[in-house]
This record gives sequence, C-alpha cells and structure tokens, in this order.
Amino acid sequence: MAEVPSETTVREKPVEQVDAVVIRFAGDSGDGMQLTGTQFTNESAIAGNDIATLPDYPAEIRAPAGTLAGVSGFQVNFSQARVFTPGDRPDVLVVMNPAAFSVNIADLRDGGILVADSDAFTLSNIRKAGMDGDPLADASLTKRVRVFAVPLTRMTTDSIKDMGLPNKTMVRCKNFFALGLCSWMFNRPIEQTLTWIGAKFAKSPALVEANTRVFKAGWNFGETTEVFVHTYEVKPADIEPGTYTNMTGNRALALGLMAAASKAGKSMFFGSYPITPASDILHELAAHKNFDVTTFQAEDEIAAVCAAIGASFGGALGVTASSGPGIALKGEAIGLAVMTELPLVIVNVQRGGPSTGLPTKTEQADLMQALYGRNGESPLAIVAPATPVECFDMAFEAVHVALKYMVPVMILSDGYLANGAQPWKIPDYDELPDISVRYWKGDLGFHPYLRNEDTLARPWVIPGTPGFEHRIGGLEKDYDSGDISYDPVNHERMTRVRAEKIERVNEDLDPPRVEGSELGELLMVGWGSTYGALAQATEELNAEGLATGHLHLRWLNPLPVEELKRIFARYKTIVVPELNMGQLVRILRERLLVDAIPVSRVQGQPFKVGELKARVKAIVEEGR
Amino acid sequence: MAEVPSETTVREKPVEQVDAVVIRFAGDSGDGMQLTGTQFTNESAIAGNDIATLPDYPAEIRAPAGTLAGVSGFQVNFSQARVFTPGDRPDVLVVMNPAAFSVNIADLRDGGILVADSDAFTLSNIRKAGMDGDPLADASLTKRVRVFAVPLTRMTTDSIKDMGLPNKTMVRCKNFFALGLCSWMFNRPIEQTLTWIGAKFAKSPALVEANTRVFKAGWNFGETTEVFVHTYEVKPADIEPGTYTNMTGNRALALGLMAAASKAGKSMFFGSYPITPASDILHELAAHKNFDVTTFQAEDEIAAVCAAIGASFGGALGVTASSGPGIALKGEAIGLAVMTELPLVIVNVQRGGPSTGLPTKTEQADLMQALYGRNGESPLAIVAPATPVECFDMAFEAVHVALKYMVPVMILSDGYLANGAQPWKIPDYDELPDISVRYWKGDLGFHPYLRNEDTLARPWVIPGTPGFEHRIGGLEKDYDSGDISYDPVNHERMTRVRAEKIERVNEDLDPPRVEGSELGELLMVGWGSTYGALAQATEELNAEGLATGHLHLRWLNPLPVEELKRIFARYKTIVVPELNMGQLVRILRERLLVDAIPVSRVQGQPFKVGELKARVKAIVEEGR
Amino acid sequence: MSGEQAKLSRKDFVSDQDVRWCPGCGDYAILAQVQRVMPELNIPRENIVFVSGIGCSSRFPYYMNTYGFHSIHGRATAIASGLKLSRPELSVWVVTGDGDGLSIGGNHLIHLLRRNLDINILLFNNEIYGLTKGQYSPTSRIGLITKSSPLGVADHPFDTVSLALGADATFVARTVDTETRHLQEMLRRAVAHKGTSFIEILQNCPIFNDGAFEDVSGKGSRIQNQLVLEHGQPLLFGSEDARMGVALGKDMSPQVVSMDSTPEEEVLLHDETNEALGFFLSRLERPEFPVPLGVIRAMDRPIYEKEVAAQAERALSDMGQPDFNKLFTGGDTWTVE
Amino acid sequence: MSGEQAKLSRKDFVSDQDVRWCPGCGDYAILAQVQRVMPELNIPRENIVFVSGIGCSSRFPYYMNTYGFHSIHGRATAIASGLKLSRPELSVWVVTGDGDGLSIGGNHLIHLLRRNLDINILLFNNEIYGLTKGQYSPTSRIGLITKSSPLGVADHPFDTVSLALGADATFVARTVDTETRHLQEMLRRAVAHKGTSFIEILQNCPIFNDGAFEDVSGKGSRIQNQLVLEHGQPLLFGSEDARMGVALGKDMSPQVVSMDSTPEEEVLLHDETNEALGFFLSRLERPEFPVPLGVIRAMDRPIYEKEVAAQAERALSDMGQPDFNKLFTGGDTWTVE
Ligand SMILES: Cc1ncc(C[n+]2csc(CCOP(=O)(O)OP(=O)(O)O)c2C)c(N)n1
Ligand SMILES: Cc1ncc(C[n+]2csc(CCOP(=O)(O)OP(=O)(O)O)c2C)c(N)n1
Ligand code: SF4
Ligand code: SF4
Ligand SMILES: [Mg+2]
Ligand SMILES: [Mg+2]
Repeated sequence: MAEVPSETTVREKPVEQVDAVVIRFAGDSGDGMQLTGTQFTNESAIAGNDIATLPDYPAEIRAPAGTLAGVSGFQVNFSQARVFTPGDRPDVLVVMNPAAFSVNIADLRDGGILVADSDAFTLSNIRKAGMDGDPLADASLTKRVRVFAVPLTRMTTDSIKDMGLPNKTMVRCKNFFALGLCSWMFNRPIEQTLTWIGAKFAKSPALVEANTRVFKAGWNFGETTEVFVHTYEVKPADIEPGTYTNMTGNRALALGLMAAASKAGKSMFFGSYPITPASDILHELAAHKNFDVTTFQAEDEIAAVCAAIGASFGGALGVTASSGPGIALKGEAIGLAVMTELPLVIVNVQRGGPSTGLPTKTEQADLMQALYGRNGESPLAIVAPATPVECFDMAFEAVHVALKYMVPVMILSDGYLANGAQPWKIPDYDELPDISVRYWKGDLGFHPYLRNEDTLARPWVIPGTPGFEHRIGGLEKDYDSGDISYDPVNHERMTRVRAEKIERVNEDLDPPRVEGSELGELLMVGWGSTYGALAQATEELNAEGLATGHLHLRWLNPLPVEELKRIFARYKTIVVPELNMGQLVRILRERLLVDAIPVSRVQGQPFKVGELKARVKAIVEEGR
Repeated sequence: MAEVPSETTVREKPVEQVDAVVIRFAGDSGDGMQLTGTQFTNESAIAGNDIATLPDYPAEIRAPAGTLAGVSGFQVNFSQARVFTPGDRPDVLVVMNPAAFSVNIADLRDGGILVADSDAFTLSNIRKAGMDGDPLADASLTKRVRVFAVPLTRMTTDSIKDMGLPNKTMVRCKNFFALGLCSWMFNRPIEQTLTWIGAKFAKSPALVEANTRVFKAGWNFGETTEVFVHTYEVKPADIEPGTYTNMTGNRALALGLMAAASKAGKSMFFGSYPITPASDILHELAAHKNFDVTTFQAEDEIAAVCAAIGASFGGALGVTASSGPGIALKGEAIGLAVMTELPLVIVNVQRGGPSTGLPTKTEQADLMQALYGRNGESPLAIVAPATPVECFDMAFEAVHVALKYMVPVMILSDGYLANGAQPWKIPDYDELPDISVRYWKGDLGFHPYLRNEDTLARPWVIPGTPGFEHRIGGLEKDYDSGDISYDPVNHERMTRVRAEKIERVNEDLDPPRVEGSELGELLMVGWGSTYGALAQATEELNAEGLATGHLHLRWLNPLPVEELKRIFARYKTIVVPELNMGQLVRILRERLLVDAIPVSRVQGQPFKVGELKARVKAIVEEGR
Repeated sequence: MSGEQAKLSRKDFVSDQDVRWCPGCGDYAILAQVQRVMPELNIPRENIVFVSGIGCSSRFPYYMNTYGFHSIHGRATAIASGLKLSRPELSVWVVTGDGDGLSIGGNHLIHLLRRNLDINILLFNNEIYGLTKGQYSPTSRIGLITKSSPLGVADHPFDTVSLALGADATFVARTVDTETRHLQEMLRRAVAHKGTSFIEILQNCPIFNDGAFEDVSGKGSRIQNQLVLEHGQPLLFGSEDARMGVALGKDMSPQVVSMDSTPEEEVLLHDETNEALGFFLSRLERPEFPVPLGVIRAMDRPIYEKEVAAQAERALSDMGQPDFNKLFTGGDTWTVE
Repeated sequence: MSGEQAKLSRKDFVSDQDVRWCPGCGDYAILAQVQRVMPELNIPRENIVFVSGIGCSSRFPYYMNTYGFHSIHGRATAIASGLKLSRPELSVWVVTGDGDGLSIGGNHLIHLLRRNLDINILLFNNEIYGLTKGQYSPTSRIGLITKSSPLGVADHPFDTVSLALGADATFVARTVDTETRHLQEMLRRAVAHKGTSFIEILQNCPIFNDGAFEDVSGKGSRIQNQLVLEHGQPLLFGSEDARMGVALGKDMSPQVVSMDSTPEEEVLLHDETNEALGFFLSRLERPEFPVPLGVIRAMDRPIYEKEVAAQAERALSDMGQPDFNKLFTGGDTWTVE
C-alpha cells in the first residue's frame, strides 16, 4: 500500500500554475457526487481560493441507476482572482459512468481533462446511456480533450479488500478515490478532509478506515503512477480577511431571518409547506428551536401563510416560504396582510414554471407574480438577493422593512441561489444592527389604523395589551376611525396610503450602485441570482474595451426611479438580462420610458458568461 | 277613489319636453327600491328611450332598518339621445326615509326635484340617519332644490285600507305609490307594469289588487293634486330597430357562454363557488340545465377551476367564474391549464380590493392579476366587455378563442357591468357564427403536444378516443414527443410557443377602432366598464372644441401593438382613465414607450363624466 | 386601561359597533350567550381573541369588545392556529359558518381538530350561505331549493359531528341557537376542555333557510326531537308521558325503545370518552331518530402548542441558549488573514 | 386503433415510459396489481382515465397506457370530479398520496367522498412526503424524526379510514402494497362499487420511511397484526394456533378475546353496511389491536353524477329542448321599429 501523503510529502511531479480551474464531478445519483463536490470545495476554500459552485441534480424521484435521468453533477470554480460564477464550461470533468459522460461531455472545454471510471464503462452501462461503442475510445473525443480512463472501481475495492466489507459497501467508497485523485491533482490541502471523514462516519469505524484508505489511494494513484504527468496549483486569492464558512442561499436565508428576528426582539414564527427548492429553509429553521423560532408545517401553503399572519397579529414575526406554485396559492392571504397592514415576510425560492414546470431548475419568472399576483391594488415590498451569502443580508433587511413599515415583504430567491454555495465571511452577531421598533406610545385616541407620520405604519398593538382591544380585517377601513368603511373617497385615500407606505421604504435603502464603468456604451441592469454572470461579463467586456456598467438591483419594489433615471442617462444602451421572458425590463420601460432591451434566457439554468456577452455585444452593435 | 288612468286618459296638466332625465330611487333595503327602479326602467325602454341604469345596494348583510348602512338605491338615465352612463347627478331623487335622504341628497343637482315620503321623517328616523331637525324644512335645501314632501305611507295605506290587510303588508306597497307617481310625472306607458304586477303576485290575488291600487293611487295623486304642476316627456330615442330586452351584464355573460358552447357543439361545464358580484352567473346557468349546461358548486374556488379543467380534459367547455379574491386562489390551477394547453374560460367579475375590500363595489384593479397572477411565464388571453350587453358578445368571443387556440381566456367584467342593465337588441341565435373547431385529423405520429401550424393549438383528443391514449400534466413537455422533458433548450422553445399562441389570437380580432375624433389633441384609451363615461366625455369634449378620440380596448392580451402605435401617433396627449391606480396605462407605456398618462379613480364607483372631463382637460392644458 | 381584573359584566363584552344581522337572525342569540358567559371565565378581556372568516356569522368579532380578526373566507382556523401557537396564553376563539368552516375551510378545520390546539371553535350551521344571499352549503339537505340549486340540492350533506369525529377531534358538541341555557353550558364546557373544542350550533337563517331546524327548536317538536346527552346518563328523550330511549342492537344498530316497556338498563349510557359511541350517535338520522345535543365526545390528548413548546424547551436544554456566533461558525470554517 | 374490444392483457396497460421510482419502492407492486386487474374489467382502455396530483405516487398515470392527467398538488380529486361529471361513462381513477390527498388535498377528498361520484381513489399511504425528500405527512406517527421534524413529529396523525368514514364515504377499504392478492381483490371491489371507492394502500417508502408498516406486512408479524375483514364473517385474526377475535364490550369498547376460551358467537360479525361498526373498527389502535384490512364500509347511496344527469333530464322534460331564441326573448321585451 502506498505511503501516507501529508502536507510535508515531497511532491515528485512538477507543479503547473494556473489562474482558475472549473471542475465538474458527475455520476449517478447514488454515487455521492454532491458530497465529493462539496468536500472538494471546502478544500479549495481552505486553500484560500475564491470559489463558486453549482450543484445540479435530477428531478425529484430517484431514476434507475445508470440512466441519463439519474445523473447528478456538482461544479466548482476556484480561482486566485475574484470568482463570480461556477464557470460556463469545465476544464476538468470527472465522470463515474457512461450516463454521466453522455450528459456532460459536450460541456467540457476543448483541451480539457476527462477523468472516467473505466470500470463503469461496461457494454450494458454504455447502452443504458444510449450509446453504442465505448465512447472513451472514440478518436473524435481523444482528439478534442485529454482522456484519463482510470479503473476507479477496481482500485477502490483493491485498496480495502482486506477489510472484509461487502462488495456493495466497498464500491460505494469510490467517490473518495475520485476526491483523493483530484485533491492530488490540484494540490488541495487534505488534513481537513481526513478529519471530516472521521467525523462523518464516526458511527462506523470500519467506514472511516475504508474511506480514508480509498481517499489516500486516490491521492497516491496520482502521485505514483505514470498516468498523470503533473499537478496544478491555483494560488490563494486576495480575499478580505476574516473567518469564512461555506454557505448556501437557503441556509443563509434561514440564518438571516433568525438573526433579524432576534435583533428586532421578536419571536419568529415560520409557517411553511414543503416544496422544492424551498424546503431546506424549513429544515434549517426546524433544527434551531432553541432560538425562539417556531416552525409550523402546515397542511398547505394557504394555511402556512395564514398561520404566519395569525402569528404576526399576535406580535411575532410571521414568515412563510415556498416556491412559485405555492406562492400562487398564497396570493389571496397576502392580500389580507396588505389590507390589515401586518408585518409578514414571504420567501419565494423561484423555480422553472409555469405550473409544476421544472421543479429542480432555476428561473426568475415570478417577479411579476410578486408585484401583481393578488386581487386589487395590493402593493408590497420586494427584495432579491444577488448571491447565496447575500440571502443573509437581504433577509435581514426584509425583516427590518416589514416591521418598520408594517408591510408584507417578498424575498425573491431562486433554485440557483438556494443550493449554490459561496464562502461567507462570518459576521459578528453583536455588530449587526438593532432593528427593534416601537409602534405605539400614546394611549389617547388610539385606533388600529392610526399612522406614524414618517413611515405611515399603523400601530402594532397586540392581543394581551389591556385597554386597546380592537378588531382588524380584510374589509376597507376608515382612515380616521379604523372602522369598516364603504366611503368612496376614503377607499381611494387608503389605497394611496398603502402605496405610499411602500414608496417610503426607499428612504431606508442604499442608493443603487453601478459596478464597472460609471458611464459609457452599455449598462446591464440585473436582479437576483444573475449577479455573478453579469459581474463577470462586465469585467470581461470592459477588458475588451466596451465601456460597460452593471447595476444590480436588490430592492425591486419600491424602485428609486429618479436615481435610476440619472444613471440610465449616462449610457447609450440599456440591456436587462433576466432568466425569464423579460420582467424587470417591463417595469423599467414603464416607469422610466426608456428603451431598455431584454436579454432573456428561459432554460432552467443560469446565464453562461460567454453567451451573455455575445448577445449583449450584438445588441450594442445593432444599436438595439 | 281616483279614476283609473289609461293610455287614453287625457292628461290635464301641461307636458314639458326634456331631452334626458336622471332619476334615482332610494330607500331602505327592505323598501323595494331595486324593484321600483327596474320597473321604471322597463317603462322607459318601452317608451322608446335609450337608457342606462346603476343599482347600488349596501354591503352583504341586511343592516337594521332606517340606518345609513341599509340604504339601497337605483338610478336610471333615460334619454331621447344615445345614453352612455346612468348619469353623474340625478335630476330627480325619490327618498323613502331620512337615511336615504342623508346618503343621497348631495348628489341631487341644483334645481333638481326631491320627492320624499314625509311620513317616514319621524324624529326617531331622522336621528337614526344621524341628523337633528327635519331636513326637509331646511331653508338651504329648499333654496337649492324643489322639495315635494308627500305623505306617501299614509296615502298608500289609505288607498287599500278597505282590503283588511295587515298594516305591515300595506306599508310594504308604498314603493308602488312612488312608481305610480313617477310614471305619471314622466308620462311613462303603464300597461306593461299593470300586467307585470299581475304576474309577479299571481300567487296572491290580494297583493295584485293592493299593489295595483297603490300604483294607480300614486299616478292619480300626481294627476289630481295641486302638488305637481306639470309632467315631463322624453321623446323616444333614435334606436336601431329590433326587439329589445333589458339585460344585465351577468345575465348577458351567462347567455353568451351558453350560446357559444352550443355554437361550438360542446357541452358546457361551469364550476364555481359563490362570491359577490359573480354569483348570479351561477344562478343563471343553474336555471338552464336543459341547455346541456352542467353547473357544479364546488367546495372552493380551487376545486371549481380544477373541476372545469377536468371537464375540459374530458372534452367539454370548462368555465369558471369568481371575483378577485377567488381568482387569486385559482392562480396555480390556471397555470396548469396554460401548461396543459386546455381550453378554459375564467370570468372575473371584479370588485373593490385588495383582500375582501369592498365586495359590493366596482373596480378595475385585477388586470395585472389577470396578466401575471401565476408563477412562471404563464400567458393567457384576456378580454373585457365594455357594456353589460357586450358581455354577451365578449363571452362568445372568449369561448371561440379558448377552443381555437387551446388556451385559457380570462373575461374581466366588474360589479358595475354585472348588475347594470341595458337594452339588449336580441340577436337571432341562428345567425350567430358557427365556432366549432376540428383539431386532429391524421392518426399517424400523434402526440399530445403536436401543433396546428396556424394557431399552434395542440390537438384536443379526448378520453374515449381509441388508440390515442396519452398523458398530460403540469411538468414541462418535449416539443417533439410530448414526454416530460427537462431539456434546457426545449423549455425555452415551449415557453416561446405558449407566448406565441396568445400573440396569434390577434389574427382573429377586430382591429381597434377609434370613436370621436380620428386625430387631434387627445386620445382617451379605456377598457371595460368605463366605456360609457369615456364615450360621453368624448362626445362632450369634442362638442366643446377639444378634438378627442376614444379608443376602447376589448382584448387586453394580446394587444395589437403596431396598430396602437399608428393610432397613438395621431394625438398629442394620451390619457388612460381607469378605475384603479393605473394598470392598462403601465402596459401601454411599457409596450409602446409612449408617455400615456393615467387618470385614476379608486372609489368603488364608476367615473363621473364631469369629473373625468375636468381632470382630462387639466392634463391637456398642462401638457401632461 | 390597566391589566388588573375588575369583575366584568356582559356589557363589557359589547363593542361599539352596530350589530348588522337581519332581524330575527339566530346569530343574535348566540352573540348574547357568548357575551353572557364571557365574564364568568375570569379571563382578562385583552387576552381574548375572536378570529373569523367571511360570512354573516364571521361578522361576530366586530361585536365583541375583545381583540378580533375578521379574516378571509375559510381561513380563520389557520390564522387562529398561528396565533395560538405563538401566543399560547391567549384565549382564542374561532367563529365560522357551515360554508366558511366546512366548504372552503374544511381542510384547515380537520387539520386543526387533529392537531388539537387549545382553541374553541363555534360553527354556526344554518345550512345555507347567508352572506352571499342564499346558495346551498355542504350541510344543506338533499332537495333544498336555493339560488344555486333551482332544481334542488343533489349533494349529500356532511354530518358536521361525524366529520369532526372522523378527524379525531377531542371535543365535539352540538347545540341550538334558541336553547340559551344549553348553549351557555356548551360554551362553558368548551372553555373547560383542554384541546380543540368544536361546537356545532344549529342556527336559523330566517331570510334564506327559515325553519331548517324547526324540528329541534320548534315549540311543538323540540321535546321529541332532542336527545340531550349527559355523561354517564342513559340516552333518553321525549316528553314525560312518552319517554323514549336509544338502545344498541346486537349488530350495533341503533334502536328507539319506549321506556314504558323497556328497563332502563337496556338503554345505552352516554360516555363522552367512547369514540365508537360518539360516532354511533352522530349517525342517528332524523326523522327516525332524535338529534343528539350536548357533548358528544370529550377526551384528553396532548395539546399541540404545549408539545411544540416542550420541544423548544428540550432544544434549549439540549442545545443551549441561543448563541448566534456559535451557530454561524458551527460548520467548517477557515480563516483568511 | 379501433374501439372493438380485443381481449387485453396486463402488457396492454404498460405505457412506454420508464418507471422512475426508487428501487424497492412499494409503488411498483401497486402498479403491477393495477395493471393486472385492469384487463379483467373489460373496460376499453380508451375509456379509462387516471388522474393524479403531485408526489411519487402521483407519477402513476405516466406508467399506465390509458388516458392520464398528472395535475397539481392535491387537486386530482377536484379534477376527476369535473371529468366524471361531464363524462359519466368513463372509468375514472384517482391516484394520490398521504400528502397529496390528506394534507393539501384533504378538502377536495372529503367533499368528493360525501358527493359520492363513481370514482375510484387509491391513496398510497407511506406516512411521509416522498417526492420532496422526506418531510412528515398528516399520517406520520408521533415522534417520527424527519427532515422537517428533527425533534420528532408533534402532530397527531389522521386515521385515514376514520376520516373517510366521517366524511360519509360509501366505500372504504384498506390494503397493503405487499399483499398482492388482497390488493387485487380490493381493486375489484372498488370497481364493483357504485359510488366513490376509497382504498387506503399502506405503502412502504424504503428511502424515507422504511418499515413503517413492518408490523402489518412483515413476515413474522403480519399474521398477528392483520385483521382481515369479510362481510358477514366473525372478526378473527392471528395464527391457526393462537386464534384471536374482536368482541364488543358492553360500553361499546373493543375487546380482544382468545378463541381458545371464547365461543365464536361472542365475536363481532363484520358488516360492511354498518356505519357505527366501521368506525369502531377504524379506531382499533396498534399495538393493542390488529389493523383492519379489507372493506370497512360499503353501502349504497345515490351517485352524484347520476343525480345531476337526472336533473338535466328533468329540466329537458319540464322546460323542453334548448331554444335559445325563446330564452333570449323570455323576459320583458319591446320592439323598436
Ligand atoms: C375567497 C372567497 N370566496 C368566496 C367568498 C364569498 N363568500 C363570502 S361568505 C360565503 C359563504 C358564507 O356562508 P357561511 O360560512 O355558511 O356563513 P353564513 O353567512 O351562512 O353565516 C361566501 C361564499 C369570499 N368572500 N371569498
Ligand atoms: C402547490 C405545491 N405545493 C407543494 C409541492 C411540493 N410537493 C410535491 S409532492 C409533495 C408531497 C408528496 O407527498 P405524498 O403525497 O405523500 O406523495 P409521495 O411522494 O409520498 O408518494 C409536496 C409537498 C408542490 N408540488 N406543489
Ligand atoms: S342572511 Fe341569514 S344568517 Fe345572514 S344575517 Fe340574515 S338571517 Fe342571519
Ligand atoms: S422516495 Fe419513497 S415513495 Fe418515493 S419513489 Fe422513492 S421509495 Fe418510493
Ligand atoms: Mg351558513
Ligand atoms: Mg406519501
């Protein structure tokens, strides 16, 4: 058995310096690719690289092993520069079976590296993947990319066959071989991985040993055999000092909500009904019952939001989360929150639509639903985090706005943010702002629809407060008494007040900030999860000589219309790339009467930087 | 007892000719004002006038007798010229009690006629209505309008006291006294009313006699006493020849749906859950079970629309109807109809919102919800009738489009259209177009998402058809096979096809037509129930020398963008009056990049022509 | 304006809003009984919340001088659940109708019943949609002519009590708007019960469904049609001189027996804790059998909000006081210097 | 491609789609039994429609070579109702899960049961949300650790059968995925029943809730835990050598008796038409009592779509053939010349 590698091991093979690498692990759903990818990401983070990841797993039901439908992938981009996206096309592709090969090979860049488990390329597996002959031997492939066919399964079992484990168990370890091999190839620090294996399988010492041995076998295979001639190194990136952890959007969102509720001095009540890709928020919160968080898995989405509204009425911070179809169901009840002017946070982790659509894919097609998915004039505030870690900050802001203005706030996340991970510079809780609000001071002349002069918020006097017993509801209320009112002029007045409250939120928000060129040829306006692609494209376009600005809106309602006007005026062309058929672009056109041009992609996937640049350049060239 | 009046009775008092009269009957909910108004309208229609009506009743629960909340009103405008609206301010106001006086008196135009039941102006009633002294005696009133305080209750009971009816029953007849008096005052033909009394109370000969006698007593009171000095006459209008009947929007809609289903050769399945002001459509359809109409009162709005979708899947014409809050609940399921490309007609009889809002009041604030109230890119066709009788035609068109293009179509009516009545020139059913569609001819290479080249409709092959068994659903489907597909490019293709289908509907639609000036200073663009006010305002503005065009859109999705551009270019100012905070105006601004200016009214009531004109003129003067 | 508890009276529970039901509506009587019983409970007014949906019945909260929430159609039970879960110390009441609670709100109702939060539900069953002016409801009887059923209702109605029992309610009772004392007693029992209390109140809507309960509430007929239940007592009904009982047939079928000819031991004893008996009673159908009034089921089961609170307690003791910094740094971390 | 009826075989009901459940999922066995029973029914394939909501179970229609509709979460029962009402001649099946049918879809389910359309409902109860990867469902047992209940489920579960009985279902049965013959028999009974048939199928989800029904389906335990019901037969269970019976206590409580020491007459006879007995059975709780399998209730009641059709017939005979011109001119009219 090969020698134990360690940080001090002298590397025998030459090291090639590279700026950035995109690597994708792909295999069957059962092959542990998400685990492998995540752990490789952790190693890269510890190595000091900047990173971005993209997990991509199949539809919700487990497909039969070895089929195209069952392929699961995980891509990570690690770099010594700032990283905005998981990368368009991988430099390195690791495939555990023919199906994974078939689904992913077209993405591998020319000249890239393919590592394949040759043991899995049996005739029957190849057929299952819809191919005929052994694709690894195909000349057109070997000409285009560098193919490393490695008998991964065999080497895995060989390295632990003396342990007397069942064959199935042994084979299951093979992802650690791949991880070991890749860790070697990219000079990743591996101490932490070894500790992690120990912790993860703590219940079964045999598995700790097996996986450790297999992992090392993979590392040693790279180091010892003649197959690979050199390793690669990506230098640490210039990253802001601090303590970091890997953070997904869903987890960041959950933590942000919790921290905000706590900083507001409120209990949090989270009413939800499971739905992909929002369920993890429920799972995360349910695990922290010691943080004054109540999670309520309701019988449906309507009950979930209604329970949250009831909790808000009672003085808690009511929160609900779902994805598009569930949000559609909540529309009527959200209208009740608008009318009763209760604080409420609604999270929509968007996915491909319409209807059930593409449940596991990402899309930004619910902005219009957020704005208009209810009867009547029913305005609410809308915020969209741009990156996974921003989910924390935006959730925090959302809570603040909901409480201060007594309005529902919708947070628009999406599948890409939700599952994507990013290094999060861990904040100090004690330095987060205090956002507690005091609503009602006087005790004379109280009625439930009195208003704070600045925010127009009504007083949040909660049951249990003696002397202020009152009734609220979904019927229109009199501005002056809070009683039910059918008065025509009063209705218009109240309608305008509800709208004005949302406009006033602008006063709390950071002014929009352009990245890239402050003026010039082109302004790209984006929102939500496309941030990375737009930022990357902006950098590259500027580098290519096209003066490009990038404005990424966080708050989508209200909009700082006057400031946007001033910014837009500084550019010749305005484009609005979105993962939908053009939604923000409609709002900008309507509000600003500016000929902003949509760049749409509705493919259940993020923008590819290359494609985005090409489309944007074509628009600039054609003048539109 | 006074002599029986008849058509041949020689009128003893002078007749004054007037062009048009607006009369409003107001009383307690129990006073039968709706009945009185409706019957007076019928008389006016038979007299050959053009008419428009506005019923206005209180919130859903019966308020205690005599209170302000319990006041019910019915206004009718009858004219020898074309009539577009029920009129801004009544010329004549009939009030049955102090509460009705208090609620309505401000509307009565200066110099108008007030008829009041002086018997009802007891101190306690006056107090209930929130007043102090007898308002009828107030000098500021008698200076402003002509007051006729008539002991209506007493004269009613007097005229039938020999019949031995209980006092309550006698008093109940008093609305017929008012009707008789007004019929006399405006020289209405009364034969039909007498017949109608006979039919209405057929079950109780005593009531027939009592009401007939009271009605005649009212007529005779006008003719005989010195109180009134002359009567008025409104000459017949120049109305297209034909047979007419009075038609409300809800009934017209029901009949239009039925006729269209029949002309398409389809059974109609109507799934609904009661809600004001849509319930009458259900009631109407439920009464015509012999017309191959199934009505299904579901457990909620979601079940209602889902049942309709199920029926459409089975080959029937699925229809559902509700008002705003119920439509909000249907959003998710409507998305399923979009995705499965099934024909479906959704009726939204809009009311004041948000939330429960003002259930009995009118508003146009659900256009955005119609366009965007669902998750994902989920387009459907939208049509809005402009008048009560147009509800028939637009329902017919909606059915046609739904079936031809295999799409959901939303009909946007509102409380004002729904309950408002208008003379309907009765069409000949046999001359209505045949709208049956044939979807699937071949039998080779069938799959459920094949498309007709012209309409892009998929084939509607229904269960029971041997050899074509297939499955549809809410997940994205492959363009070429109809199987579930997660393919990125396919998803974008299907998304575009669903949008394109709606665009193609344009080819079936009448081009938009401007009324008023074909070019000039001002174009008013409207939709839905504001037609009358806009048409009237247009006529008056042109008469006042402001060259004004009026474009009233029926189909709101798709929009004929190119034609709109051409039309808009002919005017200096574009205003878009709507009973909301500006919805169509947003769409026009966004699509056409034109500085169209909103004119909003959110008061649960239609536009007043005078107010509308004033606001529009101010915009023209200020250049915006 | 202070929390201290002066002795409250009925008037303290009357709000300043005009009551707007139709003259003669059964809702008035129910309101009066609730306002009468409230002072007895010794719950500070500010700790009482009435939550309702939409319907005539759902106007109820406006008339109670307590906290109140007139929400949206069918959702009062869901809103109340969120409220009670986050504020277990409040006395939470749901007022709903047969349409609000059993039609659009049916699902939330049955889920609340199974979860067993300590909420009191008053369902005003008038077998009609009052507020929307007279369509049939899920409790309307077969054949009833209404605006939406001009040829008669074809839908088999729910038995409200059976449904609640099937949904595992821990407390189910039935009473009548006009039986003021019995209604009051049921309210007291509901309050005393720990867990969800469900009371069906048969309520006359004189406008759209007048006399629907004439048999149970009518002067002439009420005696022979009311089977008034008392825990541990035999199932007897009818007038003094024509006393009847309900016995159990061998095959578990119900049998009406005349007490003239039957020894009392043969008559079933009521047992509020017996689930099968409760269901058996709920299946008694008019006119063959009398209508059971009273507490049909009352049994103990853990209270949801208490269980939830206990979990939070457990979490606190297992995982410690909330420490965000610990939480943030709980996973793998690395430090950039 | 023609309507004539060749004899169909199981294969004729297998669609061309790959079945995508996890290996070992109980859904496979259910699919196989349905595909096996279908040919017996002599219903032309084109007249059969499977409607489902969303969930692992709801993928079912894709695998049946019939008409099918994979709709949205919880709404299959509502969609099927519209379909059946407008096409009464079709054989309409609903496939749903414990989440789809009892959580989000609970209301449509109970309303379908009370209306009694002739639809067959198969509810795959795995006591978990499979498709969304393992949250608890309304049938999950107290204490179950799932993704959304890391400290254990605190919600008291529905008993599916009790709920259906409380909702006035006319046919309620329970079976197990692994009991292939019994499952087939229940399918046949459901088809034979006129009115809504509701079958709860206990189904193992090896991935997220493995062994939930081990007691009823496990080799060692099934015999003593299955109370297999047969109409008119005594309620007996257990192995040959340790035969047990269920008897009725005087207070209507259930009693397990050993047949060694008890005469058979003392054991209850099953009666599918007795509503109280059905409920009594549905309340038997493990582990004290065995789990009743088989037809718990089967009774006649008018079928909704037939009643609706009869109303249309009546309307036709009372009001005559549709005549739009007559309808249009039916009210007050006047003529302008
Ligand atoms: C979402 C929604 N759907 C429908 C309605 C209309 N609506 C209001 S109350 C009601 C039914 C009321 O019946 P019930 O609950 O029995 O109350 P009741 O008036 O008889 O007391 C309906 C259908 C509504 N307000 N909102
Ligand atoms: C409106 C809506 N809410 C939530 C979901 C997510 N969802 C899909 S299936 C499911 C539950 C499935 O559980 P069950 O019905 O028991 O089926 P199983 O997968 O266990 O067979 C949920 C919550 C959805 N698709 N749509
Ligand atoms: S409609 Fe009926 S239930 Fe409603 S207030 Fe009137 S009488 Fe009462
Ligand atoms: S998750 Fe469970 S129920 Fe779903 S397919 Fe897999 S084993 Fe079956
Ligand atoms: Mg009711
Ligand atoms: Mg399940």
